[in-house]
Amino acid sequence: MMELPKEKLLSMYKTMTAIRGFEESLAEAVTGGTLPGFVHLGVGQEAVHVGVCTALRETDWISSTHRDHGMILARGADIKRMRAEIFGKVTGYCKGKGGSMHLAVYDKRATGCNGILGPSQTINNGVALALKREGKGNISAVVFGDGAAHRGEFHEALNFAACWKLPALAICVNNHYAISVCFDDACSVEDIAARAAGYGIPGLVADGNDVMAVYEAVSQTAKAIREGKGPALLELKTSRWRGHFEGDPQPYRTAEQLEADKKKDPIARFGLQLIAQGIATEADLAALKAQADKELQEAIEFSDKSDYPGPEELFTDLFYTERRAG
Amino acid sequence: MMELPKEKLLSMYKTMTAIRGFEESLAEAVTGGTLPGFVHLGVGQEAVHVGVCTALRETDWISSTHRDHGMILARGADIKRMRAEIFGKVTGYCKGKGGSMHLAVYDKRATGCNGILGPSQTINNGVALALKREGKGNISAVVFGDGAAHRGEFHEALNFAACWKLPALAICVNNHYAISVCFDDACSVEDIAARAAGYGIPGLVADGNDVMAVYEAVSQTAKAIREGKGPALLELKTSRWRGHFEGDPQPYRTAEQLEADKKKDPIARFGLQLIAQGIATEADLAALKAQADKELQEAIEFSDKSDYPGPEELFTDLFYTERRAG
Amino acid sequence: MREITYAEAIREALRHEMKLDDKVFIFGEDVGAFGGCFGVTAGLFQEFGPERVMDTPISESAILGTALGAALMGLRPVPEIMFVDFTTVCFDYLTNQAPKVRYMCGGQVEKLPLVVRTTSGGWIRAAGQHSQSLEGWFTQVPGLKVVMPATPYDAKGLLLAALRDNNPVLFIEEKALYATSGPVPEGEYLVPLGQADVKRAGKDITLITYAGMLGHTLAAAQTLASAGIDAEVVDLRTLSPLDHDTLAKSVQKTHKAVVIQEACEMGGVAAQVVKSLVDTSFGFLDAPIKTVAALNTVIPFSPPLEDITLPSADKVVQAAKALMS
Amino acid sequence: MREITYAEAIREALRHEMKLDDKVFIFGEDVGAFGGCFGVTAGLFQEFGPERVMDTPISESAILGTALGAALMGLRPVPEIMFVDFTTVCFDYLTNQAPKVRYMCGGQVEKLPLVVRTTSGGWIRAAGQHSQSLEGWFTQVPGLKVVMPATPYDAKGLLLAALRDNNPVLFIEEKALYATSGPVPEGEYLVPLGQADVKRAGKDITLITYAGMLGHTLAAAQTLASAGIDAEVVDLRTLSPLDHDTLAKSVQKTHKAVVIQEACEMGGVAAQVVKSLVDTSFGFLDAPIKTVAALNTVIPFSPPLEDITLPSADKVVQAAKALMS
Ligand SMILES: Cc1ncc(C[n+]2csc(CCOP(=O)(O)OP(=O)(O)O)c2C)c(N)n1
Ligand SMILES: Cc1ncc(C[n+]2csc(CCOP(=O)(O)OP(=O)(O)O)c2C)c(N)n1
Ligand SMILES: [Mg+2]
Ligand SMILES: [Mg+2]
Repeated sequence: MMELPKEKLLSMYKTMTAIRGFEESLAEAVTGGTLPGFVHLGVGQEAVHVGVCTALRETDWISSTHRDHGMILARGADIKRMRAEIFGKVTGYCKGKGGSMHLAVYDKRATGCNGILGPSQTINNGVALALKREGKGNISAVVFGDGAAHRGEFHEALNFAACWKLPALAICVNNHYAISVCFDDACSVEDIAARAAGYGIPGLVADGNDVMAVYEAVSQTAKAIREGKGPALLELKTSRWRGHFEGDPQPYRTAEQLEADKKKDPIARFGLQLIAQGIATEADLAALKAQADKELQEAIEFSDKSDYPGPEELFTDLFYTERRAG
Repeated sequence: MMELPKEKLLSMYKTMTAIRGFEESLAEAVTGGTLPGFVHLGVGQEAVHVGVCTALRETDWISSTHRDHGMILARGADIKRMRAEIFGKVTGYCKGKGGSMHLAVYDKRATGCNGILGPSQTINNGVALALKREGKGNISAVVFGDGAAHRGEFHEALNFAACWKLPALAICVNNHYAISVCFDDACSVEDIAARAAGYGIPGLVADGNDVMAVYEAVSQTAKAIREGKGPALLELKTSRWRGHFEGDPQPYRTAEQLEADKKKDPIARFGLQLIAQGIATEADLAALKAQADKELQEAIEFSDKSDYPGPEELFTDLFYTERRAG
Repeated sequence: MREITYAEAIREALRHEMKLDDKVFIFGEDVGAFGGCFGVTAGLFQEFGPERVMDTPISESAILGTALGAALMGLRPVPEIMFVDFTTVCFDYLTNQAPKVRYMCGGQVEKLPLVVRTTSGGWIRAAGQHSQSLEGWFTQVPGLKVVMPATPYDAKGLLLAALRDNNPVLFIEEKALYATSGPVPEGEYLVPLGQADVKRAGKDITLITYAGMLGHTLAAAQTLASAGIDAEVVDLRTLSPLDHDTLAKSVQKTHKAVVIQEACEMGGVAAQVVKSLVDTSFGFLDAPIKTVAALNTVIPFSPPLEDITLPSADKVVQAAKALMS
Repeated sequence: MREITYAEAIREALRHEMKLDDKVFIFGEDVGAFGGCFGVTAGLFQEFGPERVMDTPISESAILGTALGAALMGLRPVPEIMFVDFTTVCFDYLTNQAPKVRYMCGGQVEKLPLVVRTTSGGWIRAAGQHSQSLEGWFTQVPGLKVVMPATPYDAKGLLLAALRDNNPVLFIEEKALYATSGPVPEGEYLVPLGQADVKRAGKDITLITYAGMLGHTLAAAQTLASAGIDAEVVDLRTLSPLDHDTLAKSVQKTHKAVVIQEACEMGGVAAQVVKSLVDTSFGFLDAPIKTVAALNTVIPFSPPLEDITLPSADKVVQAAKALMS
């Protein structure tokens, strides 16, 4: 842990609490009936978001999933415009046209979520190919769930990336469920990472509830990829605390299972580590959380006050149009 | 080898020569301009066809590839109706509507080739599922090439079959080329069989030029599958002697490579084994070949004399219609 | 007659057939104990057990491939693809495989009893990849039947007919209709595939529609009635094969037609309906056939934008009035 | 002007653009040293090397996914899918991905320069899964342009325009045309996307067609001329967006139209063309618009059956004469 400066560690902690606050505020909005559509919350998976993004360079690229508002926030996106997008406002990153399921923040090199499971894994190869040609040692990471690891794209993408030795990092976030289907019922091996053997690439497993373990696993894997050694597959084991989507009654798992999962709270765990190592006091951590809460409140206000896109937006962005200078 | 009765071994040899003769006669027809469309010949792969079909039970099912007229012949199909189908005649197995690329012989439980690479691998699971429900220990085998092993279906099918413990056998015939693309350039591991590790199923490699090795590998793998142990992946290494399709000038491989491949002639090799073990004399083998040649001539005549389907066939078989009794 | 929802009607058809014929079985993502993403298969796992109602990995190609293989062997699989938007990742099975296998083998396979269930449509704020109406792709495929029921009654009767059909059928359910109710007989009845249904008789203009737009169209007809326009509403029910006769009969009576679909203007089946009517009834037409459809754009997430993108009863009224004037 | 083949014209456009812009690169199955299954990319690997012309594994989804990712990063990929029949295994990229990504991100991605080349059509005795004309699926997709050239001249000019377009374009080449020759300028010229072309002026009837059927249609026009019928032949060239204006202009002059396509009657773009004309030109029509198309069946292998299944110049002549009488 010493490897990272204190400010960095504190900022990681703050981002983890910010992500949780963001997600919980969305859950409230669903309960309150103010949030249109459906959202998939990443509560419990903050160590993945912050660990991955801390390990990547700003000049790397990343795509993530329907459960990864947190990933985009951890990439440094503006929480105001994130919130606005999820509420369909024109001030959102996608002018309200994408919503939660298509949130993308290109200026942070975060291409966000794909509504179709699978394609992001092959698209990642194209981004990686461009980075390889650029030759600056940047990599492209794709994050997908344990469920999405069973789509044909997983296979095509990894073989392709391995053949072309692309700087591509495949990160499988195994939270043990795909909607209601338990990982053990949908997969015949214990670790998705075991599939790396079929492509002759490294396959690693790390504890996805431990932000520092995630950080280290991604850093090391990324290092080899930057050196031109070709793609790798990294599996992060974690769990989701809420339903697949907000409103999911979760008949497929018991309250005890869920409680056991919650005991592995990545934020509490990281907080204890920081305190134990003398990097922060409880008060410091509380102050970070308070700061995050304040920013969230501002974001909520910003989003609430923002307008919906008008009909003039119906056809813009469908096809390329020359932009005017200035 | 002693495991099989003498007549069986001789009939295997005869079938191998029959397949080669069948394929070579098609090559002649292409040269002569009498064969419509394009054909993919399996010359050099006869040990695969005969080894696989000898090991399977009549009550098992099998699907194969565009290069597998031989597989269907080895399954016991009528060479006359095979030839007629490839020439588009109404006496063909598919009434001339399928041709070489869609040859199927359901009464031999050979569902034949699929023009799209990949789907046969998932369809095999459905056949296997039905066999599992039937509960008689029958299995379903799908044969596909090294090229087709890179389609997403390979992955989806094996994971699915492993999860459901289906009696499904996946046989990858690795002839080192997918049209012009060399296996080494399209695959990042040496053996397709290595991918079995990703599904927790057995992955085996056998010499696809040795009919007895194929027979034994399939027999053993099939035995475990029949016992309910779930699917397996078997890779057979062989080579194709002719172009991908007839007319392919093969700029992608040298004459020397090809000559080296031909030295591994599975028919000559099996013949020598039979003679060495005192199972047949050279004259016996020549007589078997002569018999096969005669049957081929009859098939050619049958096909030549057959009619093309008439316009009344244009819409039949598109939708189900009640068949009249009697 | 008792009233049940569209979702219940579908479940009832499934249960009915599963009880009658143990070759019928269901599988797909979350269809088991969870009861399906929209609750349609709720209770069936509990009733029929894990051999008849099976959850699958997220592998749509394997789902449909397994279904096709099972159908070839005489089983009667009813796989589910969660959203019609996801048919894009298993499209080959619905186009090159199931619809062609019997023809290409010259009829060696006799029956191919395969009903693929999926869901369609917008209004749930699910944005560009979970809100589409994509039936227009499938009505271009010889060998495939395409069904889209608009009422609980038709949903049950058409699904039972599909399950007995011995051909590959794509059965598209409308998400927005699941919770709507209507009268449905308890017992068995079949609504034959390939027959459109006049849902409201009228003499002045024919409104041709299907699935989720039927309700909007009937509402429009109501509005038109109060403006003195007596609209006939034809519900296609089966999109492939199209019921050319019923369409022709209606338009040859009213001499005017509007086609209403939730799919975008360049998609759906509107163009095929227009082509059919031009073919059968050109001389009877008093005015061009108009279409009310979604805009030719990606369905946006933002609710106010989605609402303008999709068609509405209002637009049907306007289109009909424009033709009448 | 010198004459070159349709295949050479396409290759010339590719080479031209690859020389001009090193962001342009080609990849697909067997496009490298082998020169492509139909020889279209012959020599390009030798000229531009393995970084610009790359063979891939048989992984169509990975091909198009890689292309899309590269396009997002500002490269200008030109992936090849060997047969349009195989788009079914990578359909998501051509429908849910490339056409939607810019819209759904609210234009954060500005340019999406992605030209997917593929081949279409029958007459090579390749049976049900290698002979289809499937363009009608893609013309239903907002955000995707679809081009199908009929002549070497248009092939080069349209491909150059597609390569400069900054939008996803599906460029469908007709297998049966590869060996046909025609005049093609040496240098650079663009045939703008979205513009149909009157390939033969006439006053009595409009024959609307594209790609492989243009030759058959021109032959039919010739036959009709000797029977005193002066047909105008419109070549759509770009199928999406459709050039409604050129169609309307021609039909408002001739008052009659036949649409000719190689796709089956229930597929292709015939229905969309009919719908467009009903919309723009209903009052000008003297007779129903007729279609000449392939039969609504799977394309059979047997040569005599394939020949009856696909449309022909004869059928065009018959349809036109029937309308004129
Ligand atoms: C191709 C495809 N199939 C199905 C879905 C519906 N779907 C969305 S999320 C999801 C579960 C994904 O599970 P996993 O990949 O483990 O991610 P998690 O939700 O656990 O984060 C499913 C089935 C989809 N979007 N795309
Ligand atoms: C999905 C799909 N992609 C591409 C093709 C075209 N194609 C037919 S055979 C072939 C090569 C297959 O190679 P392999 O699987 O190794 O079999 P082999 O020809 O060597 O027997 C290709 C690319 C196809 N039929 N389907
Ligand atoms: Mg999961
Ligand atoms: Mg091969």
